[in-house]
Amino acid sequence: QGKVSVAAISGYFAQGFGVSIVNGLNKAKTDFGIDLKLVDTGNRALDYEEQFANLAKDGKYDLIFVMGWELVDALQKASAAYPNQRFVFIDGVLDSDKMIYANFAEEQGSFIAGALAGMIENKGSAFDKIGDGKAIGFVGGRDIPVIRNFLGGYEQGSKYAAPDITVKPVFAGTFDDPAKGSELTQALYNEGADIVYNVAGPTGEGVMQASAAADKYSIGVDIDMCSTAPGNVLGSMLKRGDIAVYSLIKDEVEGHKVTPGTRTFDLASGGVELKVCDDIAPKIPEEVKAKLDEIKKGIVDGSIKVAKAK
Amino acid sequence: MEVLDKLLNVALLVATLRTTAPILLVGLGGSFTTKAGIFNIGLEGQMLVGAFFAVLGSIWSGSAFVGMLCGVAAALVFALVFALLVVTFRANEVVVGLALNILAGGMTISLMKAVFGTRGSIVGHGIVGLPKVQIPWARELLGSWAPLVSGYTPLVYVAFFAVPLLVLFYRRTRLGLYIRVVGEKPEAAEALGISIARIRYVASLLCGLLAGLAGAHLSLGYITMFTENMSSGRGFMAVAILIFSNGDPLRVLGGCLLFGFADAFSLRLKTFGFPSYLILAVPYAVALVALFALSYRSRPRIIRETLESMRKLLSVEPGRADADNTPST
Amino acid sequence: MSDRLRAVYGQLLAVLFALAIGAIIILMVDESPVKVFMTLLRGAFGDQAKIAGTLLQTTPILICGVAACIGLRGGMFNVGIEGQLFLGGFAAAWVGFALPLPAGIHMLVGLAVATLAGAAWVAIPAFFRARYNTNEVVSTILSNYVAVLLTSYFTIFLFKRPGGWSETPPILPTAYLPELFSFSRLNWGLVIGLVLALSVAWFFRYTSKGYSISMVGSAPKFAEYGGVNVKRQGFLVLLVSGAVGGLAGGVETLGVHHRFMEGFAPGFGFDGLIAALLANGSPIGTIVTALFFGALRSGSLLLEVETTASREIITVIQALIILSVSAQVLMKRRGDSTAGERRWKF
Amino acid sequence: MSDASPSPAPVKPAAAEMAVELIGVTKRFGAFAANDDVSIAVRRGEIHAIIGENGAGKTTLMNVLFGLLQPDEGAIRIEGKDMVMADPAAAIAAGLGMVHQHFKLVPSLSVAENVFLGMEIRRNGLIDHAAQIEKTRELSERFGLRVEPTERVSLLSVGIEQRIEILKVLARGARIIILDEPTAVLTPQESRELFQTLRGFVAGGMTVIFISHHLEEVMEVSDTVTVLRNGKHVATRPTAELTKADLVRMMVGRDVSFARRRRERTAGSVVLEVKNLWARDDRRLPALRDASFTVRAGEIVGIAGVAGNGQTELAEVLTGLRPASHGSAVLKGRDLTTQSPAQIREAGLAHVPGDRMVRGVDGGASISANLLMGRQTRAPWSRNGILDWQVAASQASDMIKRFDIRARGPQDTVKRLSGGNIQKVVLAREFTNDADFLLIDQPTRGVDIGAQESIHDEIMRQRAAGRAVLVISVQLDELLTLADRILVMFNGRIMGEVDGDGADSERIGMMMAGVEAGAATGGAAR
Ligand SMILES: Nc1ncnc2c1ncn2[C@@H]1O[C@H](COP(=O)(O)OP(=O)(O)OP(=O)(O)O)[C@@H](O)[C@H]1O
Ligand SMILES: Nc1ncnc2c1ncn2[C@@H]1O[C@H](COP(=O)(O)OP(=O)(O)OP(=O)(O)O)[C@@H](O)[C@H]1O
Ligand SMILES: [Mg+2]
Ligand SMILES: [Mg+2]
Repeated sequence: QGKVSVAAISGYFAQGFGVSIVNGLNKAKTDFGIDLKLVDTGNRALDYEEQFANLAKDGKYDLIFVMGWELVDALQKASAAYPNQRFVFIDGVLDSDKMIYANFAEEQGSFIAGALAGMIENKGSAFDKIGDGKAIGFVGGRDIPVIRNFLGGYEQGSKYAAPDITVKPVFAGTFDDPAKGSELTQALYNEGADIVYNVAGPTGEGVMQASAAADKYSIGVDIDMCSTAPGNVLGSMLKRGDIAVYSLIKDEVEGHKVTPGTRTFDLASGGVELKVCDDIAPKIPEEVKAKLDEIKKGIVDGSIKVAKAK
Repeated sequence: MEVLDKLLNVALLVATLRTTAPILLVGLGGSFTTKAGIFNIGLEGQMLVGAFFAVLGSIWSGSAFVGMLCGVAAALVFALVFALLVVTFRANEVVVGLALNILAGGMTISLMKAVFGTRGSIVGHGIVGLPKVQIPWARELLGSWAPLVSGYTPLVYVAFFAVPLLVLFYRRTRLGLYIRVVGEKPEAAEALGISIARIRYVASLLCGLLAGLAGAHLSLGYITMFTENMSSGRGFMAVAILIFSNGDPLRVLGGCLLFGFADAFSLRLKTFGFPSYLILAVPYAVALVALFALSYRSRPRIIRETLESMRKLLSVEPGRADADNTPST
Repeated sequence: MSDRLRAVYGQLLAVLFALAIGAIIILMVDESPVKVFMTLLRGAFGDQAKIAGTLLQTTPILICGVAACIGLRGGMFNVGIEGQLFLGGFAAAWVGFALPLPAGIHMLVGLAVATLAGAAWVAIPAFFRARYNTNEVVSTILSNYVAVLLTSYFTIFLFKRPGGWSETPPILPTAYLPELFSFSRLNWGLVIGLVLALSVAWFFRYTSKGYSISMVGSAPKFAEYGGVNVKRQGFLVLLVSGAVGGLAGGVETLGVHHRFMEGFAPGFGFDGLIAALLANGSPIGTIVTALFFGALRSGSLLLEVETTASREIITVIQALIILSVSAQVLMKRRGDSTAGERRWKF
Repeated sequence: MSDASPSPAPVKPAAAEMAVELIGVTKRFGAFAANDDVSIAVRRGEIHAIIGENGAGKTTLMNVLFGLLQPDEGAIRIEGKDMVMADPAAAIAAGLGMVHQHFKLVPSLSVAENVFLGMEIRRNGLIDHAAQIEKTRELSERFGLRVEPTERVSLLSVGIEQRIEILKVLARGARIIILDEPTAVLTPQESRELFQTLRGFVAGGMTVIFISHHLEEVMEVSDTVTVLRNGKHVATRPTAELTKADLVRMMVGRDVSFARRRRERTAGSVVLEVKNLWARDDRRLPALRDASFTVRAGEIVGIAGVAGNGQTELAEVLTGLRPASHGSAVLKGRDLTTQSPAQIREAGLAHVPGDRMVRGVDGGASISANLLMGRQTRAPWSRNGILDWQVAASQASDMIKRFDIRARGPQDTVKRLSGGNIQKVVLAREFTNDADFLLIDQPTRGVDIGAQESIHDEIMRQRAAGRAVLVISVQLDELLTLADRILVMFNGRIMGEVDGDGADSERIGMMMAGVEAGAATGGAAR
């Protein structure tokens, strides 16, 4: 049994979720000594097919991880052209039954984030840095389905735990303009939303920094962002790309060839979770914590249904 | 009414000043080249390398100030290359400017990959941002209006104070005068032994200085991080302003405030649920409309011409009329 | 003629100079320049499929370059090709999925509508340039941003494929631009580009209208004096340039992607403009420079897979080439060029 | 003393007598020597004229003297001391001042700012505007050059601009003043005023060198004349020893006749009728005011006037390049003010523009491409919109022969030709258009005497062929030579009309200066 060889291709390795995937790949590399090739694609749709061909044509890689919806079209063609090549599509499920899918339930994690934010906002001035705006905010990057998924979960969660809190969502329209993220967040704070959920990639860095500047709250996404604005980050909705890729590679290395099909990474499997920041956790009232645990159980056992955005 | 209250308040004005500052800095930088008769479309790139090297310097030295200097130095190098090609080699300004913009984009990403192993953005890594300036008396004097003058990062103040300084610079200093002369009538400068090339170099470097500061402000003041292409069109916006302000500092300020306001205001509209992509286009659209509106027979000029016309008629014409009426000699 | 040879020779030297600096930069990011350049070559011309890939990359640059040439020859700097390309691309997609038509006709209508979209988008800047002398460089640059955001808006809010990523529904196969070979996506777009380049070159050299327009470009006051309606020609030049920019988008949509994707082709407009500038506004020369850029782009794809150097190194090298050639063009042929003259005064 | 001026002489006895000595100056542009071993000595306190044909190298020589160009060989001595004129600053320091042919004033600055540009008076590092204004006023009073120091230059007349240029030179303490064609843009009266001033200067011990094409002027004003031909020094003589004919012979190398052309009155029907025409200039100020006149077939009507008095605007309105604000100009029944340039050309107008490099040619294009302009849509040059370059080239060859254009061939780039030859390209194109009406703006501007003659002959031929010709010129001599009738323009108005035969240049000069001639013959100001 030869050395396992893995490639990963995406345009987003530098952004939250991509970072966690790279972390997982690197961990697998150190732990199992696999060959690893990371390919950062640009944003030109014209390039993708050639890039896939370059990766797949020698059959050099056992697994090729693919992340990013703009690659889907080229991926499907490559998968048809190189039927023996196994592709892992991260963060979604496509029509083809020849691929491996690592699917995340970001709406579930966002549901809990929404519930937490709603309940804290509900405390009003009883909670440090909270005003009486009765609103929580959301800053999305581009207005696209995945981000809508986050928003949907967030809204459902807040409605579930604190029905009289309104959610104010905004979309920056770009993932690359932190200054815009900061301005938007400050505008939300001005309108009485004291907690803002950041689902905006690099734009979202502006959200975190704005929360520190305005001394209000933010919720991070994808990776642990507690350190970006200590004291101002309530928690982070982790989307554990690292766990997903690591476990797949582990299976492969251990000789269980990964076969086509969908793997779901949700609250139950630990693929998504809400991590409350350590510096905030002590301040959170017990009943809120209890409620969060209850919700989590409910989602895991299916008694609480979280809908994906259509 | 309530909606208006929510839209128009101190916070909006503060946001306007915040969004204005980076464009203003780079716009004032461009004022030097514009006045010196150089069309500098490379502002965008100078700003971008300024932002990148400011972050790099800040990480390396642990000091925001040193970071700022690094940003300025990088922008100055770009400005020098620009001047070298445009002034010495007489290459086309638009070509060189666009190429430098492309270079800035590619270079920052390559370096980011070489230094940090990733692309996209640099956050954390011990970047030290510029501190906020709290003006002690602001609270007492202005009450709830205090945020209007207090609590910005230093380069915001620099941007706004640079405006009167530049006015003075052009009116009362020799260098300022020479820059204007070189732009308006190079032959005059040449005949008097003023080196056109040297003045253009100086103007270009001064431009690089302010563009570098604008970049440093973007990555250390406005926000504390670097992302790919984080100047996102601000340099181009500044060029548009420069065209219809002709580089006059006060008019540059006016133009920048207009866009700062459009930007800040449109962001607030977003919270009302307007489609983000259309809102995002607002500042560019405002810039375009302003460009078109002002070039529609360039209004200030027509007023000036009419005044001149009237002055001529009043002061000189009567004498001529006399000459017309007295058939003598 | 020997002047021209000397100019070409000089440009080659300039390119070599830029490559040398590029090599130094590659060394600085810890890669072997030889390996990088060899990989580039192999990635661009390594085999049949790679060559086709290079030509595929060349196509949009070429068409955008021709669009830029038209502008440059008529004295107009159309920096808005990018935006025209996006709108053209969207318009073609819309025709492709929303207007069922017989095969062939469908494709032609798609290209025609793309062309119209490009022209329509540049019409306002063109009008203000012609009528009030509004600097078209700035107005077209700014309109790029608006165009790209507008197509994003159309795509995501109005015409999104249900369940899809930020893209429109796929176009009907009746609207496809036929492919040239079985082993590549290379399609008739390349032929369109080449024919366009040749006919534009012919137009400027051998027609009365072309003569008038190039006079408007090189000596506007002289043309005006000679009875050419400078404002109208200027307007038309920008309009046609924009139309060709739109056509480039249509070709990409109907030939390659078969749908419109948000942000699908960033930078082709700028690449085209620069290819045209390096060719000094000559459509024939643009064929060469576009091919050069296409090869760089396509070679960089293999570079990414086989070395640790990033694609951006290529962007850097490209920028260096433009810079050294831009200085060079004017050293040798100062004043002979339509594009190279410094006409940007306030 | 002049021709004897030796090559680098070891000792020059009366060295201090000499303000400027140029010794063996050679300046080459590529292989071409614009100045070839030129040696001239200018005595202190004299007015020294330099004359020569176009391209003789006058301006080049002065540019070398003033440090704007570096000589390839030769030396410069100022007041007996050897100097290297590395740049204009060195020349200024040596006591030289130069008033250029084209003024170098900054329009948006005030008179005082212009005067002190490059040597600003500063207090605490800032420019002291008040002091500059004060000093300018002082200077202008001391030298009798009236100007208002606070006025913006863009609002002033050329005459005043020249005063400012001279003030600039004086403010820098110049003792030796160089003027390159100072009178080209002045009225005769203004010229006389200028020479008055210059005489004042030399009386005060200063030295004046001036370049001119106006031989009368040279005869009248200068003490010494230097003649250049083809870059070589021909002679330097006291003016008193010479006649005008001598000067011409030395300049051209042969005799040239300046006699008025003999002519018969052949005027036929009215071709062009201009009525109450008004127009604005680029600044949108009224520049052409209520002009009315006619031009008939077979006659030449001249328009005299100092540059900038509305002649350009008149020409532009007639050719459709500028809208008229009021009035009409009817050419063979068509009102030109409502037509486009193309339509006007079709109606039968040919136009030789005043500014040939901007309007007249595309410098970067070939001679055949330039000759094609205006006929690119007509047979045989073009059929069905396709150009026939062969026809264009063969016709270009014909014209090169007929108009004696000195070029290598029809493919030669126009910008490589000398000024006179470029003008001939323009004339060739316009004179072969078979137009009934010729509008010729500055037919011989910048063209040397030899070429002038042939251009004038060609214009007379057009007249003889029954064309209506309108000639605009700032050179009164030229109009006196050519025109059947002369209209004088001042400040946008037609001040009066003078019959070409027996015209009195003094009276025309008065009108050019804005004084209405009492006995002006009615016709024009109707
Ligand atoms: N920078 C230059 N490069 C090449 N040739 C030049 C340059 N300057 C002048 N010449 C040439 O040198 C010759 C002398 O020019 P110069 O301007 O001295 O003539 P001039 O006697 O002043 O003529 P004019 O009476 O027309 O003013 C001309 O043939 C001109 O074409
Ligand atoms: N700044 C000034 N200093 C001294 N005298 C002046 C000044 N401005 C004008 N004058 C006098 O007034 C007269 C008229 O000047 P003005 O420039 O208005 O006329 P102009 O140049 O003939 O007009 P135009 O340029 O419209 O034909 C001049 O001849 C001059 O004597
Ligand atoms: Mg001269
Ligand atoms: Mg005047």
